[in-house]
Amino acid sequence: MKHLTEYRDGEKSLKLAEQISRICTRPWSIMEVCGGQTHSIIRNGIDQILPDSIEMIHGPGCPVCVTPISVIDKALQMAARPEVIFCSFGDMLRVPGTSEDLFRVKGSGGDVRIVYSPLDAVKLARENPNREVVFLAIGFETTAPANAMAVKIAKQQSIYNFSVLVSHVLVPPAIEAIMDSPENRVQAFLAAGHVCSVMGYHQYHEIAEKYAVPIVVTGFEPLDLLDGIRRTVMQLETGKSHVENAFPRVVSEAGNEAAQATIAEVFEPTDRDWRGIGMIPQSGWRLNSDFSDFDAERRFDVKHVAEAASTICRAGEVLRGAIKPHQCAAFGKQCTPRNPLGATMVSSEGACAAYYNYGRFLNR
Amino acid sequence: MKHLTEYRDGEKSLKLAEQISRICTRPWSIMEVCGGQTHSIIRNGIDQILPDSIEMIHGPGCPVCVTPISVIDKALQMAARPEVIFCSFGDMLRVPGTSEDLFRVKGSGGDVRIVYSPLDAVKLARENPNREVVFLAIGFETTAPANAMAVKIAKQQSIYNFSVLVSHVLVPPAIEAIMDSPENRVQAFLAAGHVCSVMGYHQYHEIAEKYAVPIVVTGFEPLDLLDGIRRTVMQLETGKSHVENAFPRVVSEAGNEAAQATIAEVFEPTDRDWRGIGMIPQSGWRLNSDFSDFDAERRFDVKHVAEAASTICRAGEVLRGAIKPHQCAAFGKQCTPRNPLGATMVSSEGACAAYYNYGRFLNR
Amino acid sequence: MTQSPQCPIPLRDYPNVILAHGGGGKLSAELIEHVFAPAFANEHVTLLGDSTTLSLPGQRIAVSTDSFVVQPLFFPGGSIGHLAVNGTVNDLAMSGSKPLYLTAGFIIEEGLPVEKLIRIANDMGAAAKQVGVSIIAGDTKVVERECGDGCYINTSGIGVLPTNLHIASNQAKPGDVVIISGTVGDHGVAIMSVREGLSFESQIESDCASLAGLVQVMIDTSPNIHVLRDPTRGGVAMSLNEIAADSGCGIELDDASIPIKEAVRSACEFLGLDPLLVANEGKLIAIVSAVDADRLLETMKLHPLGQDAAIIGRVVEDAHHLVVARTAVGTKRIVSIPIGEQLPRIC
Amino acid sequence: MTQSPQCPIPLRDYPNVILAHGGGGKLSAELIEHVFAPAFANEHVTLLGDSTTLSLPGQRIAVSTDSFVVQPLFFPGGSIGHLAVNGTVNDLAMSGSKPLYLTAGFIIEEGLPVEKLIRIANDMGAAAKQVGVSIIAGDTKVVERECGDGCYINTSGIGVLPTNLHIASNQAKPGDVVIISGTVGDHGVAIMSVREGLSFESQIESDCASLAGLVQVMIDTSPNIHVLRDPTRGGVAMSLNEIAADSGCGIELDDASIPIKEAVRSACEFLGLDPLLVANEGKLIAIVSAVDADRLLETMKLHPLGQDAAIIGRVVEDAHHLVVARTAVGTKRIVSIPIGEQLPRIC
Amino acid sequence: MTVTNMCLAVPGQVESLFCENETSMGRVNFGGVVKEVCMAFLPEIKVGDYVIVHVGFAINQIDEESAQETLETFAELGWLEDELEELRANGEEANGEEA
Amino acid sequence: MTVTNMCLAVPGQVESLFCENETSMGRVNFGGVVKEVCMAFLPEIKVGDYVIVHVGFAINQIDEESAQETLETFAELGWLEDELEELRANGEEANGEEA
Ligand code: SF4
Ligand code: SF4
Ligand SMILES: [Mg+2]
Ligand SMILES: [Mg+2]
Ligand SMILES: [Mg+2]
Ligand SMILES: [Mg+2]
Ligand SMILES: [Mg+2]
Ligand SMILES: [Mg+2]
Ligand SMILES: [Mg+2]
Ligand SMILES: [Mg+2]
Ligand SMILES: [Mg+2]
Ligand SMILES: [Mg+2]
Repeated sequence: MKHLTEYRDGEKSLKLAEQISRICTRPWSIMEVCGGQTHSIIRNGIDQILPDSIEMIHGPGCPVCVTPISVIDKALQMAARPEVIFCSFGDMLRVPGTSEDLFRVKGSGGDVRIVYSPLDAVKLARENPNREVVFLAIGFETTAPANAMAVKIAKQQSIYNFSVLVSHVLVPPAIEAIMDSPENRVQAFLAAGHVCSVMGYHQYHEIAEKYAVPIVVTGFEPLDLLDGIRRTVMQLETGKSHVENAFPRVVSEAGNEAAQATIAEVFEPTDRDWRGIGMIPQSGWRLNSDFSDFDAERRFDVKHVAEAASTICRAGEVLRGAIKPHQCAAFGKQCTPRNPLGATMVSSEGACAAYYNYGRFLNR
Repeated sequence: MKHLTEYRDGEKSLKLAEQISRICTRPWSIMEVCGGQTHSIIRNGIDQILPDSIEMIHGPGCPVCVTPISVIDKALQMAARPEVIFCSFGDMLRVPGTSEDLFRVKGSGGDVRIVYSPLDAVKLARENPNREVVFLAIGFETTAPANAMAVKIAKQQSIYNFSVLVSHVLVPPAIEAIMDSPENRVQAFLAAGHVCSVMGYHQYHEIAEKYAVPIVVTGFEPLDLLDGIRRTVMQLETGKSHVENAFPRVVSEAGNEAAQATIAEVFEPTDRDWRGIGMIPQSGWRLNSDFSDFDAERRFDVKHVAEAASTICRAGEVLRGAIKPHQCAAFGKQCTPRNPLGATMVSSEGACAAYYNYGRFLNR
Repeated sequence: MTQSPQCPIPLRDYPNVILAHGGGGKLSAELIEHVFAPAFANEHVTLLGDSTTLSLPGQRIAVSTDSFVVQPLFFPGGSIGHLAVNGTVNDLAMSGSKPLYLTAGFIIEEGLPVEKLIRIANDMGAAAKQVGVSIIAGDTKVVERECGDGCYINTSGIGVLPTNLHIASNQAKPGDVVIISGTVGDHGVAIMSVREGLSFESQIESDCASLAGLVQVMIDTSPNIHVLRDPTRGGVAMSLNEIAADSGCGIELDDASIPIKEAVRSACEFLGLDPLLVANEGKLIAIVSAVDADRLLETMKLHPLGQDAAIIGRVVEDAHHLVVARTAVGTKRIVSIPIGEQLPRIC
Repeated sequence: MTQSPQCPIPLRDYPNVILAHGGGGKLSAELIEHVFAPAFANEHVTLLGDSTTLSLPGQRIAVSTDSFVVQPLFFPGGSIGHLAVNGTVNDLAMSGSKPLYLTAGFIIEEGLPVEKLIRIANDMGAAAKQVGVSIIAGDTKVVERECGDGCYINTSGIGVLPTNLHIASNQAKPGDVVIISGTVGDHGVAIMSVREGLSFESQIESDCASLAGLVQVMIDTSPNIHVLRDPTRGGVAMSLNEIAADSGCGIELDDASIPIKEAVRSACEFLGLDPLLVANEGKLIAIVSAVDADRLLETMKLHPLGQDAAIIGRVVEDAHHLVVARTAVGTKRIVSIPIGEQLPRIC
Repeated sequence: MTVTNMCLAVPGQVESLFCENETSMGRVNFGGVVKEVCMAFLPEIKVGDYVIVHVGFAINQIDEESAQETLETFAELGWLEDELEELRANGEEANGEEA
Repeated sequence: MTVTNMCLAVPGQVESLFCENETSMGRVNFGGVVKEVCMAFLPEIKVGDYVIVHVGFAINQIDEESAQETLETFAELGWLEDELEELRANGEEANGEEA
């Protein structure tokens, strides 16, 4: 595939890694924010070819992982209603809420459907006028335009049996929260290429400056990742801390303005709880008042269940980069993808699952 | 079973038949009106033990057989509608309409259900408030109180997604039509015990007198039937023609007045087409104006399809007693229960089916 | 499938079957490991691999397959699990073979309580053990809700045939005697009694049982058994009509001699059914030379499954291959085959 | 099933399957007579009777069962009919046995167009003929609408095993070579391309085929084949993990050597799938002594179903029984087994 | 195997009476098989009575006395010829209704 | 086998553009596999362009020139150390943004 396979060249990857080794004079801790990048790093063994002095810290950029239990519990209640067709991306189905997951609700009779696009959910609503179609609208900035557009289309076409349970989260406030944390070890960030492809990267200048932290917009293929790491290390080694774009074929400073406009039309900023991390001010989007008719939480009377804090799972620390998955005592023992204790073990983008699936017994 | 097995005694049956032989001096043609009696006569071989001089003619008393094609075609159209749950007694499902039957509509996706009581249909309507439940209300006077009660209950309980497609028929006008027919050969009638158990038999006096024809109210078990025939032959042999009750344990002169009252509350007399026979004035019941809200024909816009007259099937003649099933050229050849050309080959109470199932190759 | 006691997220295991249980992955393997393997435990069973290899004690074998789709899954006198084992065992036994091995294919509807699946598997294991057959291979598929009905089971079986036997449905000869091993119609009426929309109360239980043992004593008693048949769907009427057609003969029954339980007779009366058309799951029809009939009947009566055995008719010459019953009044009626059932899923 | 031309009531025959077709009566018999019997025609077939009797040319046999619930019933490159025959034939072939006999159990949803059923039966008959197996026993059940999904098929099979072969999933030994017979993932991707809600256009066809012929030439070539496996549900990853676990070893693959069609690779990319987890229906994995590997590979490449065969890895010692793949950058990743599929019903 | 041949009407014995959905119902025993049946048309019915049931409704009560009489006439099978003689003797004039 | 790892965003080439339900759509070819995708966020897109697709939406166009440049830098792998030297020489004063 053009624009994909070129960036997977093994030989060039090794050469890039080797060069990173050569320029690297001290240990550095770099966080890739995006779960897609975590997945790619582990699956392709990028971490294995990097010099030992570079530690990749896996960030909270898996939307499945950071969706709070309270949202999942609401989703479970809605999905169990007989009139509801509950639509979600497949990854969410196995994420544990307080006492169940969507798969179990489906097993007990809930009409839960996996969709591949929010438009599929709108289509279902159009085709099932006597049912209530609820779409679980989660994700980062990459997914927000699609979800916003689905709501906008539903309104334009008066599809009023469609609604969304929104739990959108934003990357820049999360980066700030990590940097503000007293336990922070992160010295540089790979910014998520797809997020920036929508939002641009202008908003990162202020952060790079405020925290004196290099931020490099990075893609997902081995060469893209290694190039992003190379540039990050270059900044670190030379004491720089600015924003750099290592993914220019997809990302521009301004981003996709049409997409941003749709987001602005439908959503508004809001405080958001992040699973394992806690509340981050203004770190999410919710429907604005023009679209509140499509808010599933208004339409269905769902209880807010108190969140049971896990006594074993250290997914919060994993998500903040404080520990690596295999440093959790439950990793690979009580906690496996078959039996995940935390969301980070569910999604293949979750750091725990990525470690388990691709590297649990490998020496690193 | 008490009140059942006593009336099946083989030895006594043979003795009764023998006595009938002894009193019988001439050939007589006796019609049993009711399909249930036809079924019992053929299944038990009553016709085989009667003297040759007695011919049992099988009447139009099978409700499945006489329901006109136009009603079935309406039923098929209703049953094909996606919102409809179409309920019928099982016998009706294989009766051919102009181009289909209910089984085929079911096979193509129609929601057709077999019920064992009209109350089951009311229950379905109660449990499926978003569906339209239509019940095919056919039958003679025996079934009318049940069907009327179902409509009455639906009204009382405001179950407005229930409706009935009514095609009720009455025995006395059919007897008169047979006697009025120029081809008539019937010299005496066994009146249907169950019909009389509801309606009483007072209305038959006038008919017996008008046509000088013996009418004996008769039950369904071998001894009951033979007793009815015996009494009929006695009248015939002695030149009598009055109404007699050979089924007094179930039938009274007045019938069940509570049942009659319910019928009168819900239904009103109407002209009715009989399949294979044609229109008989005032020979049926339809919903009266108090209950017209429950009339499926008003609720659903169904086309009246022109009735295609069969060029082979002689079911009309069979129903009028003009011929016996095996005198039809198609009997057992093009026409079998697997592949019925006429309704009389469908219902096990239909004369053609009864002959086919219990006696097709037996000498008679 | 035990829960780690400290597990902070309860109910990690699935109380109902989910699609992933049929995906061929970890959950499928767990279902096999925790549900089927313990229930079917035997030396041959390989429920995960491609196939099972076996050595047979003979080269003449009988093979049979049946799918079981009965509703409800549990009914008075048995379950789909009992049926699935006994049904195929009986079909094998009707050739005179000794049933040895069964395969089991499950098609499970998403949402089936795992607890029910365990009961079904245990019923199968118990039935197999009782008759001495091994369930040697299995398969599990899970289908979406509304694409199944709880659980369907296919069993296929292998039996080994003695070389001297030639029992088949085309072997009936005029003069042979028709024996039934017990009362007729129990299974079908038991199922109907719990059928939604039809339900009635009765003490009638399904006769579901393995006939292999009874067949063994029968073939030990008489070398002149010409036909064996278990009258399941379509009942005695269907089986006899098939035998008559296959053997090119007629069959004459005597209505009065056919054993029918009082309650079964009542239920049939009231449902408008001929008991001869109602399914059995633990009865056999034997057609045997007249010379051996009485001796065979006696042997059968000594077996727990043959206590109510009776001679019910005779094979006759008839160009029309009719099955005819003599009624109480001494007349004859044709015993026809059903067109198609309107009460499906009795097995 | 022909229509009498003078019949005044047209369409007497049923264009769609109705419940009565499964009732065991006249309509069931007609379905067998007009649909299955002609499609499966062979000397042994008795689709109506209780069982079929056979003589086997050997006493060591392989037995296998599988139910097929694929949606849609017809897909690019095949149908449920082809799958049902080839799937069980392949499972038998993976033991090195020669597949001889199949049984076929149908569970049909009321409303299935009879025309589709005929196509399915004909596909089965054609597939059976091609590989030289006989469908010897059958069963048909019809379930109500919303209690099935068009048609499910169980096939169970018997193959005869040469006494000298001991091919099994626990026979892999460190040093052995892992060969795949062709490109990976074709079937799964072909099914997904026609899956509602996911559909995409592609030229990818299912690889559905019988591997019995290929296996025959392989075992003729090398007596040192230790394991054969058809990587169906769960794909190559599942099969290799099972082999590693059963044999108590590890397996090391080389990502770059695994044959994958360009379009399959693209589809997987875009669906977020690992091609090693995607189902195949006409591929086998062979694990063979290193000494015979090249010769075996050459033989395979001469067979139409082995043209793209390739050595993809090696068996190694590993206490964890891991399957590991060497990535393009020379690092290793674990090839895990799937938890459970979220795209069910690919077979 | 068509269940409910729709004209069936079978005798059964009332086991108990109750009310459901504002409708008078009864449990009727048919030779060991018990079914719930609508009793709305037999307001006078008592437990122990026999009724004729059709499509879920009791449509009439069986009169035990008449049943007894009928069975007795079947038992004395000598009566018929005498009766016939008598009737023949009476000739055509008495062509009236039987009580 | 979780289909749609929800963060996936794959490049494909636009084969054709059309309108459906008042929404601008396109057929996008991903290495031989074609899928219909919403084009609402790329009003300027033309047939033949490459786009990045995520959950059924094209979210950006691939800039062929930048892609070419990136690939060229990967091809000349000698540049890195020189660059580093240069940067190190420039010292801390030049801590600005890259063009
Ligand atoms: S390994 Fe499991 S328990 Fe540990 S942090 Fe990850 S998800 Fe939580
Ligand atoms: S045998 Fe068939 S064609 Fe002839 S009259 Fe009867 S139903 Fe009609
Ligand atoms: Mg296999
Ligand atoms: Mg069988
Ligand atoms: Mg069977
Ligand atoms: Mg299998
Ligand atoms: Mg269901
Ligand atoms: Mg059988
Ligand atoms: Mg198998
Ligand atoms: Mg298989
Ligand atoms: Mg069968
Ligand atoms: Mg369906």
